[in-house]
Amino acid sequence: METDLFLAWFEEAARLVRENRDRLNRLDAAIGDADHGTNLDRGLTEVLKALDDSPAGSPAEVLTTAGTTLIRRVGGASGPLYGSVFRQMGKSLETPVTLAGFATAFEEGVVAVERLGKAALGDKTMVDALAPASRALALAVRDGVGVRKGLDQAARAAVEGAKATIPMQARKGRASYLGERSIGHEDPGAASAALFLEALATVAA
Amino acid sequence: METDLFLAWFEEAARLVRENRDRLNRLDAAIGDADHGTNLDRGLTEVLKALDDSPAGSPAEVLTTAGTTLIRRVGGASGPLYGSVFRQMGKSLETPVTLAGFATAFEEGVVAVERLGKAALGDKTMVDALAPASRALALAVRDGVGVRKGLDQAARAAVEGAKATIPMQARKGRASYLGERSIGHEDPGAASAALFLEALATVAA
Amino acid sequence: MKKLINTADSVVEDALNGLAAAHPSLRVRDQVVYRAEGPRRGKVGLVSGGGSGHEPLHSGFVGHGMLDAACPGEIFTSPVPDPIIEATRGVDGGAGVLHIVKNYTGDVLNFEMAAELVEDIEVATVLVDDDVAVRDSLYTAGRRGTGATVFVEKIAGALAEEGAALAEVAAVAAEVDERSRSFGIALTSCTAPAAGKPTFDLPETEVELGIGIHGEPGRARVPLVSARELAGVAMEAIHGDLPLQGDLLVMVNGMGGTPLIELYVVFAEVAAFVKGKGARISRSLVGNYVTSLDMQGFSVSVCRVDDALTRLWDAPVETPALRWGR
Amino acid sequence: MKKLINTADSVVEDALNGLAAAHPSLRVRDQVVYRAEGPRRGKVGLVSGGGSGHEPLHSGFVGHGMLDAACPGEIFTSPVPDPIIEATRGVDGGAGVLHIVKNYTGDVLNFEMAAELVEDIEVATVLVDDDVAVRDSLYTAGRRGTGATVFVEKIAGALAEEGAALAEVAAVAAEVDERSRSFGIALTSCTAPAAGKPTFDLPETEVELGIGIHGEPGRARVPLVSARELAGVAMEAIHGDLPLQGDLLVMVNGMGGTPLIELYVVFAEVAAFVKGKGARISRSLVGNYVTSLDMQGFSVSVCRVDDALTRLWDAPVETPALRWGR
Ligand SMILES: Nc1ncnc2c1ncn2[C@@H]1O[C@H](COP(=O)(O)OP(=O)(O)O)[C@@H](O)[C@H]1O
Ligand SMILES: Nc1ncnc2c1ncn2[C@@H]1O[C@H](COP(=O)(O)OP(=O)(O)O)[C@@H](O)[C@H]1O
Ligand SMILES: [Mg+2]
Ligand SMILES: [Mg+2]
Ligand SMILES: [Mg+2]
Ligand SMILES: [Mg+2]
Repeated sequence: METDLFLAWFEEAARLVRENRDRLNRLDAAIGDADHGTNLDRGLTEVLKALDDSPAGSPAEVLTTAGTTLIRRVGGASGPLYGSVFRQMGKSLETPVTLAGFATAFEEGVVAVERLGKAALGDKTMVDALAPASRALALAVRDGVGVRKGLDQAARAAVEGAKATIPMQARKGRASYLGERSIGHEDPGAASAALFLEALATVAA
Repeated sequence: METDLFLAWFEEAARLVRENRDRLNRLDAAIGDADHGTNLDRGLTEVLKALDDSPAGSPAEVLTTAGTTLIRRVGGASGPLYGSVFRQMGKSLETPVTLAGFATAFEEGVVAVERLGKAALGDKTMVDALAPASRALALAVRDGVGVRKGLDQAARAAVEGAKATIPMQARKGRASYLGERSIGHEDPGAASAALFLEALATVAA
Repeated sequence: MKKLINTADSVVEDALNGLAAAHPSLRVRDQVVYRAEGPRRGKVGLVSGGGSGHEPLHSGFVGHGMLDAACPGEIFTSPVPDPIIEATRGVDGGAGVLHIVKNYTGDVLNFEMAAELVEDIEVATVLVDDDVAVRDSLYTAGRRGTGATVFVEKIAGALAEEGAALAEVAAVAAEVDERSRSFGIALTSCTAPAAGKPTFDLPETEVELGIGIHGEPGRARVPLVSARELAGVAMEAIHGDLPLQGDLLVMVNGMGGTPLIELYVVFAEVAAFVKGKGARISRSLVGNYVTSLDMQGFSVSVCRVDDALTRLWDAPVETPALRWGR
Repeated sequence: MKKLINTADSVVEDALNGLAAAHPSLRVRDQVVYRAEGPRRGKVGLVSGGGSGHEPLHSGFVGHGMLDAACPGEIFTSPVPDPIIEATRGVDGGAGVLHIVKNYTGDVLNFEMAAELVEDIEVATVLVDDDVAVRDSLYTAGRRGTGATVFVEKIAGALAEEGAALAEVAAVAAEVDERSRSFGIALTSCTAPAAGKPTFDLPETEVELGIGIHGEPGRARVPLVSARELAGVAMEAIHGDLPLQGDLLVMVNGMGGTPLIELYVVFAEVAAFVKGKGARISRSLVGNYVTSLDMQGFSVSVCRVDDALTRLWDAPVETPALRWGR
């Protein structure tokens, strides 16, 4: 997995988020404050700018720049959270990037979010999409399937994970304020996490 | 014209105003502040109370009590204006009350409003209903028609006078703030003045 | 209609109970709001009043350095003479009483009648008529009193506090009115509790220019444009009537339903406009001061102040809605 | 959507320009609002912040006796670490800096990150979490910070002004939070400029109970009843969590679109409720202090104060939104 793939990843993610901006805002309106799409859209636009201004020399650099930019430009809960995913991945990732190396770095990114957000599987957050994706990657590595197939399985797992948040009662973030009323809605952060993984699968396909 | 007739007049006027309260508010909403019906309704309810509490011994007393109560309870522009009409009438009226005597007192009441409000015919105010009614009464007296017919002609003149305010541009009161936009609406005060005269014609019939 | 009220008829009374409970510095009796400490011997008393629904005007301006009493009428309906008479007697410290009256037929007539009926107290009256949206001519009731009322009550109140005579206090009040102009714009109508529905319907894409403070429609209806353009309309109307020059006291006033963040957006545009005319904003207010129930919109009021008026504006004031210097 | 703005994206920036133009006592740089005079040697610096749309919170509370700096984020979105870091450095007088943070995941995370990144300055943090509408348990992000933020900023600010050490200022801030509870009710949703339409739809006849200040839906939806009953719901929720007794500092806060006259109607009911419980309102605020854009509704905040806290509440304060004693 080359630097260009990671650059393409964020371009595609930015495009997908822009396309789903209103949907993410609507999901956030139902159980939050209606700005998740706006926040991520703003953040990823800045990420592309940053990657333009200081061309990254390695996949790790791409991830670090992306993570730092999200932290510095998004605000809200998702900014620091997504920011630390990518920053942690950037720290852990070694070049050349194999699927195994990527899977390990991704897992460490997920752990970073869980730590920062004190969130666990089932709390109805982005973790519910990220963790299943991480497990899917691990299995793909174990089964020795190729990069394309592995990322594809990760994307599916993330989408399923996001859908699985619908019946959950939120225990973290704004949605938790609604108590039982948070049940029956997909978590916007889980939905956007799925978009990130779909974006990666697309550019790797 | 006996004391009971004047008492009946205000009872009927109160009923009519209550019935037309929303219409008067709507007329006032179009060119004013939507409270003329509420104001008069409140005022006439108080007038009936006052006439109950201290039974009037003469037509003049009925009018004075009514005028004073309107001034003391209505507020806004119409309170003092209607109040002075009736207070002035009370001052001028002599018992026994003939149509001629009533016509003279009524004219003096109208003059009192014109003075207090500095309003003239054509300014799109209650004067545009009151003044024609006064003239109708004077003619009725000259032609020697009876009380019933005289009051009936006065009521008609008042209604026509009120309708005639529709094409006028207001020169007094809130409606004048609207400039040309005041054209095309009936003046609420003229409309309520017509109700007063209709009430009198009804109880005299 | 969605309102935090008990009944439409009891709004004014209930709110006055809340006012009394919230402000130990005030005393409310028979629909009149007084300073708790009562009149000061030898000080000119200031009484204002008018329909309710414009809060904090007038009751929120009762206190040291401003009004001695306020007479709130029913919603959008001027008070009757009796409470005005009560208030005038209640605040008299032997130096006479100034009636500050917004120029509306109802307010003028009721204050006039009250003034006539208190022969034993010297009463002077100042009419506030600052709204440039109304053409002042033989063909109108004259200009409405709106935002400048705050300037008049504050500055006249400061001079009265210093012990000036009734004639002087009345004179400075009239001077402030002459030096002041206002213009208002509504994004939405207001809903009077008794009416239960908006006074006028305003489409999603239009605004009313030159509105008053009683939910009356304005002089014209135009498309909703940017804050910059709307502020420009208001400022041009004011500037066209009283050229902006020298030091200005400027108030960007919310109509009651407009959030503060939007008022600051407007103030930025007003400040830019003033700068463009070579004048200077020396003092300012941004917030809800002369409202029209839940109406969304704003008004701008400008007073061309000199050093004397600025000194009186800066003088200590301690009221629920305006407070500094103590 | 009808708003007094230029563009949805520039609202915060435009409003900050207006704020700077209106208040010479403030300095705005890089989306941070400072006291114009800068930090005072040896004084603990107070920094707060959060999403915009709650004006006058927080920038309206910057000034003598209260905050040293405010960091407004985008509308309803907590600020990013950079301006918080800037503000922390900008207000440091050598005695350390207190971060006053409303308990929302976004605010907590961004302030945390900022605090970690200024190793050279001692930073303490107090989380405000007063909203009893949220069950405080393992199953929520904990209670939201709402109205009590005003109490915390005022009282901690007063102690800092007296030269107290960071630990003491942080301690009193935490104490005020512990002694405070709030509950909010919405009559209408608010409309965020970026969204362009109401966050939630509320029928003409219903209200949302237990709302936050970001247009989030509340915990339940019930029919619109009288001000007395709604005030009762809010007060019962507070009293059930922190029994009302002794001296109380009470704020009846408007959500942005509710006229003052209605807030006074509510305050009258709140005062009656408190009296019924045998407690006493010793200090109070009625008005728009912690708003949610143009939302119609109110929140009640109560703090059980003792003499020490009351003295700090009464201490001089000079900010755009809260001013007395100077
Ligand atoms: N403690 C947490 N741990 C993990 N994810 C969280 C946490 N709190 C919130 N989130 C995620 O953040 C998303 C909301 O992001 P966003 O709307 O941009 O921020 P905000 O809630 O500040 O408006 C939620 O949908 C959820 O997935
Ligand atoms: N100067 C005036 N002279 C005569 N009548 C007037 C004058 N000003 C107002 N009116 C009458 O008063 C009516 C309005 O009364 P009302 O709505 O009760 O008072 P307000 O205008 O104070 O709300 C107008 O329709 C008009 O007929
Ligand atoms: Mg959100
Ligand atoms: Mg009217
Ligand atoms: Mg009226
Ligand atoms: Mg947010």
